[in-house]
Amino acid sequence: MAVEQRLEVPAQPEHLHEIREVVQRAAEAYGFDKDCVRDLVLAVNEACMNVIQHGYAGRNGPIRLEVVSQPDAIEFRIRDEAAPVAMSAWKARDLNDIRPGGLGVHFIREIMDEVCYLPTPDNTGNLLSLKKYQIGQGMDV
Amino acid sequence: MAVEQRLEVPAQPEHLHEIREVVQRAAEAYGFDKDCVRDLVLAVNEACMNVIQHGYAGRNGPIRLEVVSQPDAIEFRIRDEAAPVAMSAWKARDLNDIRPGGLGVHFIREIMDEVCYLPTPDNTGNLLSLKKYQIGQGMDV
Amino acid sequence: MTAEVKMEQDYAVVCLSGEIDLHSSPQGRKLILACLHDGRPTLVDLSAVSYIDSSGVASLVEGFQLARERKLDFALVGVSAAALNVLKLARLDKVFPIYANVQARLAAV
Amino acid sequence: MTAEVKMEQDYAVVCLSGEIDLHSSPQGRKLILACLHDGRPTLVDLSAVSYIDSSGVASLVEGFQLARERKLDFALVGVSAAALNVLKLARLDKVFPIYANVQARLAAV
Ligand SMILES: Nc1ncnc2c1ncn2[C@@H]1O[C@H](COP(=O)(O)OP(=O)(O)O)[C@@H](O)[C@H]1O
Ligand SMILES: Nc1ncnc2c1ncn2[C@@H]1O[C@H](COP(=O)(O)OP(=O)(O)O)[C@@H](O)[C@H]1O
Repeated sequence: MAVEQRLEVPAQPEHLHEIREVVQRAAEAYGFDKDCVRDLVLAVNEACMNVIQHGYAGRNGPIRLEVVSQPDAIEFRIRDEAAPVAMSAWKARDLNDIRPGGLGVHFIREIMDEVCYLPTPDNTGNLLSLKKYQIGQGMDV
Repeated sequence: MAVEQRLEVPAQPEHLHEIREVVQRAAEAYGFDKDCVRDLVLAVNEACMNVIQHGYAGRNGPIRLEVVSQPDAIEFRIRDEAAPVAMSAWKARDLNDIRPGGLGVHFIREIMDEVCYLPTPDNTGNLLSLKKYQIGQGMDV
Repeated sequence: MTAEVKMEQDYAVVCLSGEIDLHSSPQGRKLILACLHDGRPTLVDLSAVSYIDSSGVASLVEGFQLARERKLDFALVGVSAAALNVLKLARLDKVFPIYANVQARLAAV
Repeated sequence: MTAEVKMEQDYAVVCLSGEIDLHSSPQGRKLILACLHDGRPTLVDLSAVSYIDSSGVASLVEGFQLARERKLDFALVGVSAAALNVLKLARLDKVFPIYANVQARLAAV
């Protein structure tokens, strides 16, 4: 299990593009096709947006991204030091109820094969894992 | 990804032995050795104890256990309808600070290769995933 | 992202280009809503959009809803492949009126 | 689980057997604490324990701590492989005094 890339940025909107660049490069290097790379960039971006908007909710703090290349999947680990979040606190809205907002969770779940919160070494903050399997290995959550 | 076994019991201490039996049978069938089976039984038992004691905290509700046999790992999925819990809310105590209690999380982390909270279909309750890899496939968290 | 407004007949055409994300979308949003508050039918040109996230899509939905409230025409034009992909993920590709380009919309009025 | 107390010289020997879990451990706990509250040095015989979880281990720790407070002897005897495994996971195998059996403890007094 090799950690390919690490990035730490302040949880602020102007740093999202750095996160997207790391995801793009890692996903391309892993061998995903153009459309899939584009989707992975979106999903990780949305998860980090949620950390900024809902996790830190305006406070300062770091976002750490780690890319782990596994034989059958690429994994993006997003670590924050915001208040602990339960998975069920993610409220995806009904897409038929058209209103601004409420799309990020939907994008993340649609794009990724596995979404889960892992333990953090020191029991603070959150560690979100987003996995995408290689074509043919897909297991939908 | 085959769901091998399902069990639903009320979240009460007198039903833990049914959970242990299912885990034991599934882990044996998967091919784990005696010591490993015994540890897996303990880990799942502890996770279910925590659902009873901390999740439902005396209230009634179901615990659903699903065993999923994957090519490289066995996965135990524990579903409850208790209040959503963040992974970082699990407070493992320092083992040097000897006192009654505070061992369950330690057992679970020591025994399992992967521990994480998955999304629930309806964004209520919790879905805990505990994975154990086949010998040789181990990736420690 | 860059955002600019041109007038085409009585229409305001808001051209967004580059990456529309949480950092840049507030600027595009402001422009779109300003045109509508001015009482102008509004087209949003997404032909040069290389990336749009849910905050960008939210701005478009806000424009769409304000336009309906004000009974003003609102449409997306020249939607890039990158933008269309995200609209599809959001199941909004059938909700927004979408035209190939500004001319196609004006011709249809 | 079944739990019973025998007397050996001035010692209370609490024999726990079978599965000690959240359902059954309160009974074992009560018995252990009762012996100590009676002022007796206490041995807990775990030779017939097929399973013990963290709630069972917590009861043993409670006994251990109460005994220390009361300055009473407290030890585990005949710890089964299943129980020893769990004590090791808890890093308690070096904390509790452990003897092969009741006689081994009495001989060492
Ligand atoms: N990292 C997070 N921390 C706390 N709450 C979150 C997080 N991610 C998502 N949520 C919750 O899930 C809801 C839906 O998120 P999303 O679909 O991204 O839409 P939006 O962010 O526009 O509300 C959020 O409004 C928030 O309540
Ligand atoms: N399912 C859960 N729901 C809520 N809190 C939990 C859960 N599991 C563990 N915890 C938290 O983690 C702590 C440590 O758990 P554990 O190690 O099993 O010891 P104990 O249950 O004896 O306290 C608990 O006291 C509780 O605060």
